[in-house]
Amino acid sequence: MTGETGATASEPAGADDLVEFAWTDEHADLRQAVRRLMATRAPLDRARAVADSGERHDADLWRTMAEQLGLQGLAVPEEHGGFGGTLVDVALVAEEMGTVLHGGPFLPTAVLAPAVLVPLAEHDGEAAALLGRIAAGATTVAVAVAEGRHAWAPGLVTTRATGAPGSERLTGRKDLVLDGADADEVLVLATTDSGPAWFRLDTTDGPRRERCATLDLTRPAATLHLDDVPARRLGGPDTDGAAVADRAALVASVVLAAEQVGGAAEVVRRTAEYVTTRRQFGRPVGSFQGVKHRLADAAVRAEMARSAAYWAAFQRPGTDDFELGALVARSHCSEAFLQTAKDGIQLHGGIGFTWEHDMHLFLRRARLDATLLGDAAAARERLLAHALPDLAPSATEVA
Amino acid sequence: MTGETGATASEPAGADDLVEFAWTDEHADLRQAVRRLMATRAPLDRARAVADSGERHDADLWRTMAEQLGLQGLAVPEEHGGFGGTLVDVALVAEEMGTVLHGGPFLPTAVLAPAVLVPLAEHDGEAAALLGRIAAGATTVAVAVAEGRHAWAPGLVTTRATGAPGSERLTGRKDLVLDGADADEVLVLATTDSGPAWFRLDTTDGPRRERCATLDLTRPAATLHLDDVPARRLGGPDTDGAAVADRAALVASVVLAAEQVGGAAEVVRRTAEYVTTRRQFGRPVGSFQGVKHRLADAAVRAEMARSAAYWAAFQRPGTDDFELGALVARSHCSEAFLQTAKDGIQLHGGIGFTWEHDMHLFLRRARLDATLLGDAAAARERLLAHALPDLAPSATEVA
Amino acid sequence: MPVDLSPDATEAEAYAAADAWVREHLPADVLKAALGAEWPEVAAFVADPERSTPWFAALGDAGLSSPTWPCEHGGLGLSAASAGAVTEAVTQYRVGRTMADFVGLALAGPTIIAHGTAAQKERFLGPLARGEHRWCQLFSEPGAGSDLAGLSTRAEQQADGTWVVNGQKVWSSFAHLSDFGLLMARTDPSLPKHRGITYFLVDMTTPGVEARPLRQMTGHAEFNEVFLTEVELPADAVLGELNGGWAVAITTLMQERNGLTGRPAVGDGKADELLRRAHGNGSLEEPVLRDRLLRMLVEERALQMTTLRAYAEAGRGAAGAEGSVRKLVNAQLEEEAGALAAEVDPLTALSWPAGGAVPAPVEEFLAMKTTSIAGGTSEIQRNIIAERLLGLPKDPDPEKDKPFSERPRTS
Amino acid sequence: MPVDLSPDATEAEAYAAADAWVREHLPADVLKAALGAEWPEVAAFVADPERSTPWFAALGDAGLSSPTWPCEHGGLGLSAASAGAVTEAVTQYRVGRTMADFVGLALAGPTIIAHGTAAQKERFLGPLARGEHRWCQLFSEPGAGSDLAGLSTRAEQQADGTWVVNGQKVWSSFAHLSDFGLLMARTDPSLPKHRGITYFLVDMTTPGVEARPLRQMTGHAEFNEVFLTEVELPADAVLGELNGGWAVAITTLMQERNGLTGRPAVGDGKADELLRRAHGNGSLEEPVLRDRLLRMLVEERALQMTTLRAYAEAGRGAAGAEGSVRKLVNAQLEEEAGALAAEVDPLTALSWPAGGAVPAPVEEFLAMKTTSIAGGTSEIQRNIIAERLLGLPKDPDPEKDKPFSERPRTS
Repeated sequence: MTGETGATASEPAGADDLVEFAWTDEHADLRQAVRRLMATRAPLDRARAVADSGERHDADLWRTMAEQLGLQGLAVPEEHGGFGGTLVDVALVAEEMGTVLHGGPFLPTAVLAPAVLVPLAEHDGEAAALLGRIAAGATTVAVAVAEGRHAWAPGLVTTRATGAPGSERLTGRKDLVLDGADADEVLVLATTDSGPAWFRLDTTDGPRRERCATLDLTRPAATLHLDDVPARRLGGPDTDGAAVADRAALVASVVLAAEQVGGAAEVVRRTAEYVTTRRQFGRPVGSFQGVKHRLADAAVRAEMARSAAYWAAFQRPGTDDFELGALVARSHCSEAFLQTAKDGIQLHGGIGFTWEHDMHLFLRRARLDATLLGDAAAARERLLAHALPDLAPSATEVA
Repeated sequence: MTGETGATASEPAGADDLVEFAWTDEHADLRQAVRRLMATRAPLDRARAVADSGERHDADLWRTMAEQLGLQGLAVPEEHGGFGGTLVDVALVAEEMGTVLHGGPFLPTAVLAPAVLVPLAEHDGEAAALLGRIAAGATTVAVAVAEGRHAWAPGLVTTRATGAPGSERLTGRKDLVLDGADADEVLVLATTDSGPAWFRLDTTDGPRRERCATLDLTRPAATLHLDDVPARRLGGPDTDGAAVADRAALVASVVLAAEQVGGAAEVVRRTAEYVTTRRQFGRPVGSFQGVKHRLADAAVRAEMARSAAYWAAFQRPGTDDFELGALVARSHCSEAFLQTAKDGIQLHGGIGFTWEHDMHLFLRRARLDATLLGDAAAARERLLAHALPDLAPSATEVA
Repeated sequence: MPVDLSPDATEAEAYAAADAWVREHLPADVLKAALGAEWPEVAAFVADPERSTPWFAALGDAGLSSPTWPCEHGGLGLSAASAGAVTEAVTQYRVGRTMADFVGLALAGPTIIAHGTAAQKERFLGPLARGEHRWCQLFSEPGAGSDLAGLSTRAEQQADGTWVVNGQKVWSSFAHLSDFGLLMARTDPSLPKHRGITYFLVDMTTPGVEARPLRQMTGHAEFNEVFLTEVELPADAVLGELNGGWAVAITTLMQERNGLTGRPAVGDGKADELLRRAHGNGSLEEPVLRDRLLRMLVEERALQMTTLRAYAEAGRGAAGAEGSVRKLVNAQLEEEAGALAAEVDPLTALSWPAGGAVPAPVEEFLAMKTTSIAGGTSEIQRNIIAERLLGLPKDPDPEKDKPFSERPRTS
Repeated sequence: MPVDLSPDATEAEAYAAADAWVREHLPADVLKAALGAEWPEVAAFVADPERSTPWFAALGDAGLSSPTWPCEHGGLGLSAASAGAVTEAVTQYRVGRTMADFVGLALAGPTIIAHGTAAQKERFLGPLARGEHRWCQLFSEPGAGSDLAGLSTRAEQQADGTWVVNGQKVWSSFAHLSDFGLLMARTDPSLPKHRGITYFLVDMTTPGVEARPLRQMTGHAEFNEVFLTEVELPADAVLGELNGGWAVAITTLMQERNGLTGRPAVGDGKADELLRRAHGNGSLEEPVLRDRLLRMLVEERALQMTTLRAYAEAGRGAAGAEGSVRKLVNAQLEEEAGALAAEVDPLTALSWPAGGAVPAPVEEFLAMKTTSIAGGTSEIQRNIIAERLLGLPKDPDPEKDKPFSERPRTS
């Protein structure tokens, strides 16, 4: 009998500072409401149908989400007209949406954009106003960071801002901009003489928004060709755009981790159902250890992913523990969802790699989620400073 | 149906240049002779008994190996009094010895030392004479390279030679010197003003040879404390000691890979036997896929390891293909044997991690073999130059 | 005298009461050492029977070693959550009962509470709570490893109602130091294997009981083989129903898997320790090794988070297979930690001064497989997870319903 | 007219004769292109039926497309080794028969040689050698994936000896382009599942045979579903014994696994290609990714070496499970290659200009699972390796000996 690793507290502490996993009835209600909405209005078949039809998203559902549940305003503070939900609330929504691979503008508009805009709105009425319109479900926003082979690397952005304050113009190219061809607003991270900064693109004037084919069929994306196009800088004069981008990525990592949990757990659930009914060699295939052990490992990964995603969601953004949690979640959940999606296909056998079967949609989503905010290896590298704080005193600095 | 990766030649070539895996009757005879000798005189029980007794090795067996089969002279060219066997011959012997975890002085004396001495003997009668005595079974030789946490890194050696040519003295510390406490001769790699060079230690005068406890119970080792002790430099004035060390490591890598193949295949064989007879839950445990699939994967690794070790053994030392083969073998066979040894323990269950059972002896050997000549990741890093020759024109240079 | 706490006490109340009790009753020098984090001194106190025996007796009398047990049997009748707070309050000073008492407190106690007669509870629970008896488990057998119910040890009832036991058990921790043992033996071989087993409480001083240490590949002997030769047991040694021992054993096994001891924490673990070693000797510079260490850090933190989640959610009905999830992941981490320890310090792991202490990387490397085999192999944990958490069908067992005596023998 | 070669020809003789024949008979412009490594031109020649049809006919007449077949049936009667040399001589110019002929040449031919009547050999082998008929395989069924013998397609014999077939097949490559199919159908459901199957040679133009392309997750349709509705087959469509079809199928399956096409080489492969891409876009600088790419390089080279070894040792009795070893490793490499392709070019793998060509990393990522499922899953290969190479016992199949008609239906 060996003890579980590091599982005992070494310092005296009161029992009342235990906050992680303190679920409330409100959490349960929110989850139920989103689950019901998704089940009736956006089951996985519907995501596929929307994708097949080439539609951007289901506009009616978008309105219902705003009017009945206020989901677009969940990540927007009350002071900006939102519902001021906690990160746990947003994560619960993302997990439920992940289960049915819900796509469209939700992630960019209701998760990425608020994560970027909230710190900017401290010193910028325009950003604050935009948050209000997001919360009301009145606008959609895309967030453009990725370039070349770098998905979210503020330090490597080459799109350049020129011109005097108030009349900046942007030149460069942005890739993998979710909802980038259709969103009403586009937020762009670009370099300036004083480092990276955030801009609101004038979408009426100039930017060529090239609609792309996407691996994840449920998440439309575009490439933006910015050829000296007008934009307005957001935030105060001292705003560190890279720090905002970094904080946004950490917050969004936790939400995305919850989405990955939803996807991975759903793959496990569907696969368990399949292997229980499918028979080969005179037995349900789920009775063969080759199948059961692979699926057990997948279930373990999904359980660990859930713990990691929600532990992080229960931390206070800005703390060391929050960064640790977000990075652990990004590393673990990204790889857990990807591996589970592959295993789901393998365990479905031939049917699992047909177009008509849904399994590949999870693999496609898993690949996107694993890349969008930076990869798992990069997240792990940043964890070094948490394990060895003496090694890198600037542990919380922007990478 | 997908084709096997890279499995067709793209350039016209005659069928007669196919030399790999061209087994001869002599190969079969040699293998049989060694197998018989090991079975009768050095079965695994005997290796354990020698280790338990604290003996260095079985001196009678050592004489028999020399007198009846000439094994000590197999890697020594005929011009130096050896049998001038090919690398394939030496590998076959190592594979058979690996099967029974034969240890003692064979690897340092009959493999490592000739690999170092043959190039040195081109310009050095003393090295040539030493080769003759090795071939005759008249001496044992240890080879001292490792220091600190670096097992075989000629460029990082800090043991230092001082003094005029012909009367050099060595200062430093050498770790993990196989047979280092007992060998008649010790070859040491040390730095000089003109780079690393090889020395023959004056074992009668000064060096403190500290006998060590070893993980691999069958391979005694020592730490050498060299405190300004006399030694003689070997090789010609222009001999590049690091290049000699590197070439020796490549040659020895192929032999060690064959030993790893012998060990891994024996673990698979013993485990297959066990799980076929052991019953649980009303069935032989080998009928559970959890067991079968793990053992099938181990068998696949062992088969791949055999291909890699012998493909390399069939190449001509000094060629690009030889280096490629040695590095592929070091990477693949090291990890294959380690993983297989772990799997063997797992599949034996409780009995597998008792002291009395032999499985852990394979794990101990696997760990030593994976370290002795440099680790798998370092071998892979050197392969980069083979895949991308334009990247590093000095691909065959010493790392 | 039990500490003054209602069975309905909240976690905070339970923590405060236990904390206050320990501060009041712990010998002053030990309390001072604990508050000053001078752990070697505290450990010396616990290891000294002269001093720790009365301390554990007092702790037991206060109900603090067995807070979930009924009040009438040395417990406080607390909920799992409040009991966890008690354990945590004691554990923070590192003066709670040791791992050597795990079988007694975590397994024997709850099993006796669930299945024992009034006389058995009276006889065993008080001394258990006070640390007077040490217990061991006599379940596994050489011929029945993962397949516990395939056990062959025979108990035959005599005309006078007493029993005679013959057989061999294995993997018993602390058996050579134990006063009592939890024994499963076959009492009716004509029944299918799960149905002919009876559960006994064995006095380990009974003639014919012999424990022999079993040396592991690490060189240490943490486990024992126990030989049972014509061991006579009284009629009242039976726990639970005759031939109903399997159901009793399930209680024990469930306790074994769920046995959390105090509030789990997310923080410094084995990966951190290995990262520090790698930083210390320069091997942290090797990027492939570094990423493996960081990957272990991620998995270890995720396991800690999972353990914490299980603990936090336990009040709301934890799944029985959750313990298997944690044991499986822990086994993988132990294996990776052992492998990495050797890679961080490769030469240290291969040779060291003869006669000197065996270096940590060597111990860790050789122990890497322990958790994935002992206490139920990882394969068995995967089966449990697949069958209980996911509802997958069981593997066919052709002998499940056959009389035990008709099964083919293993070699 | 067959090339002039004795069945006892050595590899070198066989190679030389085939090489000389190709140089003499290949249209001059194609030979020139091949010698100049202008492969697109050579590929255009092969893809142009106007030109390749007479070429393949000549190649077949010379015996060079089927060198192991008996001399009287369009072959040269060569050993496996010498036949390999012939194939290699042809393959070097890239003017041999294409993958679309794999089922015909590698599977149908040898199976008909082993089990066919004189009339069947006469009718099918010559055209096969000359490239006049394309063949497909009709084995797999939706309800019987890995468990091939669990097939449900029924063939009922009529009073006049002809057969009527009903059922559905799946995973048939090139079925929509094939002239003939290799069909397994159940002819006696009262027998245990392996014993009530008969093997048929089916003219794909028979009314009631309908092939529909089956779209994979890649978006491509490389496979077909084949619906068989009241398909009437003549009595002489049976290959081998009535209800003895499983033994015939084993011949086909063994050929499928052993189907080496020419001498394997150790060299440039997919890992090298990925390393070049990573070097090109800078991702080679990421050490963890680089090591994974190099690890794939090692495994790919080791597989090439294993394939070469199997080829070199084949004359001395290759184990039947060797093909499974290679297929399993190849599947793992394909999966890793697909995963790595996306990691080397992460954004390219996620979005690309609408309407443009799908980038290679996307194709590779989506195809990663193909080999580990198609043609026998990796789980089945592991079973084969464990049972045939290592001699481990088979999994219990409770229905193995039951009449097929009494088995529970899968959903």
